[in-house]
Amino acid sequence: MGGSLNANHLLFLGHGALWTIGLSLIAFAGGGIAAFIIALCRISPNRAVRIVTAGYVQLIQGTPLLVIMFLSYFGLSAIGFSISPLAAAGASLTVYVSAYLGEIWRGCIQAVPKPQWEAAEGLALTKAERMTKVILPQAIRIATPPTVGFMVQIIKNTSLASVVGFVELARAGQIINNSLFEPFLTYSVIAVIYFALCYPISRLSRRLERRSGLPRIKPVTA
Amino acid sequence: MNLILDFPAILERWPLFLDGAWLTLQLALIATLLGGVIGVVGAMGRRSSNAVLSRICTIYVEGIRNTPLLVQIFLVYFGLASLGLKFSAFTVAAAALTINVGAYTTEIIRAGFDAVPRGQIEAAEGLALSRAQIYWNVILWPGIEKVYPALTSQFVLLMLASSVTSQISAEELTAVANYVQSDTYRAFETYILVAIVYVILSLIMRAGFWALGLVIFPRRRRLGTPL
Amino acid sequence: MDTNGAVVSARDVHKSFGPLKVLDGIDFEVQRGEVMVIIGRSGSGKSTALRCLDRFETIDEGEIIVCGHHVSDPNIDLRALRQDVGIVFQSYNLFPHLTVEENIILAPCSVKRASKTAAKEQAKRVLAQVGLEEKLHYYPEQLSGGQQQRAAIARSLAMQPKVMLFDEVTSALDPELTGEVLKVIEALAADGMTMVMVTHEMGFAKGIADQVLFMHRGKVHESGPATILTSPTTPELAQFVGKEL
Amino acid sequence: MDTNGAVVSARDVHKSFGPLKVLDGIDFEVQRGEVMVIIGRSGSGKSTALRCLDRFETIDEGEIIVCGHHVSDPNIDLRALRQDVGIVFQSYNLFPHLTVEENIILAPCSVKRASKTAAKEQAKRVLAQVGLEEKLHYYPEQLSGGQQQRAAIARSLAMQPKVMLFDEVTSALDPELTGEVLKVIEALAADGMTMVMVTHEMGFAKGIADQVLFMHRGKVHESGPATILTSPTTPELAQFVGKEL
Amino acid sequence: DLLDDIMAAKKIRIATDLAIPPSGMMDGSMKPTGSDVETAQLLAKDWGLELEFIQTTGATRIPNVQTNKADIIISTLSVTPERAKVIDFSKPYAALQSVVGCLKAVQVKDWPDLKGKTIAVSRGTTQDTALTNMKDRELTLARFDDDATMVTAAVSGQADCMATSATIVNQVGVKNPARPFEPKVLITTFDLAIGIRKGEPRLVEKLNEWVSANLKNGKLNEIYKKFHGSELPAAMLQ
Ligand SMILES: Nc1ncnc2c1ncn2[C@@H]1O[C@H](COP(=O)(O)OP(=O)(O)OP(=O)(O)O)[C@@H](O)[C@H]1O
Ligand SMILES: Nc1ncnc2c1ncn2[C@@H]1O[C@H](COP(=O)(O)OP(=O)(O)OP(=O)(O)O)[C@@H](O)[C@H]1O
Ligand SMILES: [Mg+2]
Ligand SMILES: [Mg+2]
Repeated sequence: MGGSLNANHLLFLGHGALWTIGLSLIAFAGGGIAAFIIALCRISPNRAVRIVTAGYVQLIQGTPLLVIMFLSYFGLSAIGFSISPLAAAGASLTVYVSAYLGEIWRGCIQAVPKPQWEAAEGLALTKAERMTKVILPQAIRIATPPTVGFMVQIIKNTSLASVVGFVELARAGQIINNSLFEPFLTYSVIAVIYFALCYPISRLSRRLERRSGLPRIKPVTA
Repeated sequence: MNLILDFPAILERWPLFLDGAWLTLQLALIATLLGGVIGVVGAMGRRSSNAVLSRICTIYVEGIRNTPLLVQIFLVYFGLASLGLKFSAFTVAAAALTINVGAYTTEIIRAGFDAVPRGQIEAAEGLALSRAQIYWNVILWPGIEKVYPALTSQFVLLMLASSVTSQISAEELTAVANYVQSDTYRAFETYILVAIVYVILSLIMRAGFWALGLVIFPRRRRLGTPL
Repeated sequence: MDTNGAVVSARDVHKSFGPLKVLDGIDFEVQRGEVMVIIGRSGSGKSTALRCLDRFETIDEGEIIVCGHHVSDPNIDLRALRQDVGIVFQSYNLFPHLTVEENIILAPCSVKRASKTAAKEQAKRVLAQVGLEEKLHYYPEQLSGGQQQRAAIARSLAMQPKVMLFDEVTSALDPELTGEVLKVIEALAADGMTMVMVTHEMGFAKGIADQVLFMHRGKVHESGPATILTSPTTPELAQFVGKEL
Repeated sequence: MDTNGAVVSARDVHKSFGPLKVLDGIDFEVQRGEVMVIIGRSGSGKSTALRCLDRFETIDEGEIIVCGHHVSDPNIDLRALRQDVGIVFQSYNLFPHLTVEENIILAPCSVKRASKTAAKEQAKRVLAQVGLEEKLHYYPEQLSGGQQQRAAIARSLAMQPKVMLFDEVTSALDPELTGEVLKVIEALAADGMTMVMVTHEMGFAKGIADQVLFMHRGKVHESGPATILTSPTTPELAQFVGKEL
Repeated sequence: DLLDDIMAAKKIRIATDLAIPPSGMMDGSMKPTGSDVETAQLLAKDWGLELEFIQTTGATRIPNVQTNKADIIISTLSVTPERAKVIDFSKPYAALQSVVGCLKAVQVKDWPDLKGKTIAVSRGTTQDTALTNMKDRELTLARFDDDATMVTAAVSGQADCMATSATIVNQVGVKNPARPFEPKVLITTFDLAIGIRKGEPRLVEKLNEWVSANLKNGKLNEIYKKFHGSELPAAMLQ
């Protein structure tokens, strides 16, 4: 205990920040794919599929990410599936992102005006063609700003991966703080690093929002 | 497998969990109420033609949204202490959550205000309503109505996020869970139970918001449009 | 400026949006009880001219006086002006979260500080005027387009304006609903309301207008009594009315 | 069902939305090269009747045959039907993320597997047909309403449909732009295209219709050649056309 | 069984929380250090095994061994009957003196003096449980998630006292000359032991032997003294 913040500490924090970025990327890749499937299921013509996915979304959105992490890492092991910390964190973040992003994207797909769907149908396009050539290109435009905005939340939420043993930015900060007993200094440094990671993305999302000229509602987490 | 789940050992501490859940709900309610007020004022500030005012609101929103809630809580808690001000953990937790959710609410409500069509405002101007009357009658309620689902989600997220106030000694649900699990070392049972309680709390909040929506948006009640 | 007793008078009004000159020296006068109809192709500046009268746009040059208010004066008391002027737009703009009655009593109660009972009495009266008595407690989305537009007119009437401005109030409606709304406007004209309206309904214009203003490229290209619609003197107006099928 | 060589035939078509009976036994036939105009007041079921022809709505009872496709058959090959039928709506519905050319070649390339070069050739041809050759590489938002509507017609034409359906294609347009679009439709009629259209333009209907269908409360209330518009036999139609100012 | 597995793998995985000084922490060059860390290193060396630290947080120490993600825990586990239902403990390898520490200047001699004062404590620790159970003493507790926050709360004045190990109280006194803290009231002395998942008697047996041997030869005492500044209770060293 004791000492003061030195270059080694900063290096340690930098290493943690890399994990934060890495986990965020995994969350986005995995979560993005799963969210796309969730979004399609939420607008499926099949009622049962819609209800089941709506239940899934409600359940995940009502459960703290920390608990999802804990149960997927230790819970799966306990029932016999041994799973690496990376896989557990990846899976949890994927599940978590899919529920939130899936809802955002569903909204964006449904925001493409109904006449556009009908016009595509009237031109004898198949279901797949309708989606890929008419609806999705328009939905992507609507979806880009809120999706980018959501990335900020993901970056902040990867901190919960510490529960499965990752020393990412927040945990690195905690370890340093608990050696130095300098919470102000340490947490200010962490805040600055998070801000540096998040602010450019917030700005980008805002720019996109302004350019697309669409009034929209940001998805948000604390 | 050498793990045997023993829920009774955890469930016998139900009064603790109940207290924790109640505190979580109280924190969520206070922050929702005050955060909602901040959101309305902040949204008006961001839309204001006064550059300084709108700048201040923007800095507030960006500063809060791009840093973790935990850091904000520490800053409020220890910051107040270093100024020689001592408040209960509950007060500080509620204040920090309010400041946090206020920033998100500001953004959401601003989007709602911006979504009120220009023509509506012109129509009100044409009827000789004053600026304040226009805000109250034509922008505020329809604007909030437009973003009500997003607001609901935001406040539910706030309730889930309130768990970090356990760090500054607020005895809410997660704090209780941490206490019980380090006292008994039954982490699985505790976390599963806590997850269930959180899901229930979030359903309660959603139901509450739905009911409130019926009261404050009479048109929804009459026409049955889903909120 | 001498208004010759006119309720509305515009003198040499100029207005640009950035580089785009939209009004390029407009003059007209409307006497008490007169109906003036503005026609012209899309983009000719009709809406802009009308909006300038109620100061939804500020003008660059010239002078506008409406009911004694100097609209072009930067220090004008806007709320006083708008108590004397009623304006109705193409897109109704009823407040969707209020019932028809609440829409109507909002301004009298807030602006004129009328009592709720008196305002409700009056709401019934103006709704009867537009033939919508029984829709008092409906929400706008429960009404047809024509009914919504009539409710919007009633809302304006409740402020007892001295002048009414209408901007293409029927162009979102089908012929039958258009008929409903035009009937209400005809009745207002018969009651002696001073009105300025932009419309594409040539037949209606012929029947109701005391004065027709044909706008073309930001100027009053031709104006006069309704007969100019049947015997235009400029080729542009001839082409414009000839297009009407 | 025997279609008497008709391209479009509807027999005793019934259709409800929940408790609301919208089509209450509709019968009509359209021969090759004929133009049928559907008129009627708002809510009388015109759009619904038209949409049933291209199976945007399923019917509850009755039979519809279009170009030999049994539209009322639940197992119909929808894409085959829609290759033979072109439909154009009031709100254009061009795809905003594609240029006019891309809008036009999308369906021929995807559905008919036409080569890109061939499809582009054809895009030029159909755009010339609607007088928009030079707008090939514009995005929809860069066009005026009338131009967008003509581009939408061109997009339908590129699929070389045997029947064209139009639903109030001019009601979002001002009189001048309306003229542009109607001219295109007239030219199509002159070329012998079979068409069914819902319109409020009575003058136009008189000029172009081989057959007029007046719908009232979900029924064909009066029908016949265009002359019924000038000498209606039912009071409802008389009232409807009389309303036209 | 687990002992054979460890020996066969030539590697032992030890769960340690590196954010609870002075037992587990990082030194200035960000290498693990602390009394638990050195204890673990000594064990691995004695048994001729490679050592892998499994980084845990307070909440995940136990699940890590329960689900076989770590072999044993050396992370300031104090022994209580409640906990012994869930995992097995070795013989105690160290002990912690739990105290309530207050500002030097404050007049506190015994429990009654603590009435009306806010006592900061780390949530779920044995100090927490002990004080919580002293219902009739009317203590005001403020629970924090970890020692660092707890200490900061006391130092910054959000709390008047802290209930923790005597070691920490003394170090806070050294680090903050402006607000020096010192131990005032002894709560009790807790045994610290190695945690092993249930059903591994041979491993427990072997650990007990190792603990006894190293208490006798003074190595564990040396480690303890290095980080905690005081000797282990004499009774333990027999
Ligand atoms: N707020 C504005 N900013 C920039 N240009 C504008 C604005 N409002 C109108 N304009 C432009 O001014 C011109 C005149 O518009 P105006 O709305 O007065 O025409 P209009 O005669 O009413 O046409 P329409 O029959 O289509 O309603 C148009 O070219 C329009 O694009
Ligand atoms: N999808 C639907 N669900 C429920 N009701 C519908 C639906 N589509 C149309 N209707 C109702 O069916 C009736 C007929 O509608 P339709 O659109 O066919 O009328 P229309 O003659 O085309 O009227 P307009 O001239 O206004 O376009 C209306 O009362 C309408 O509200
Ligand atoms: Mg206009
Ligand atoms: Mg229709």
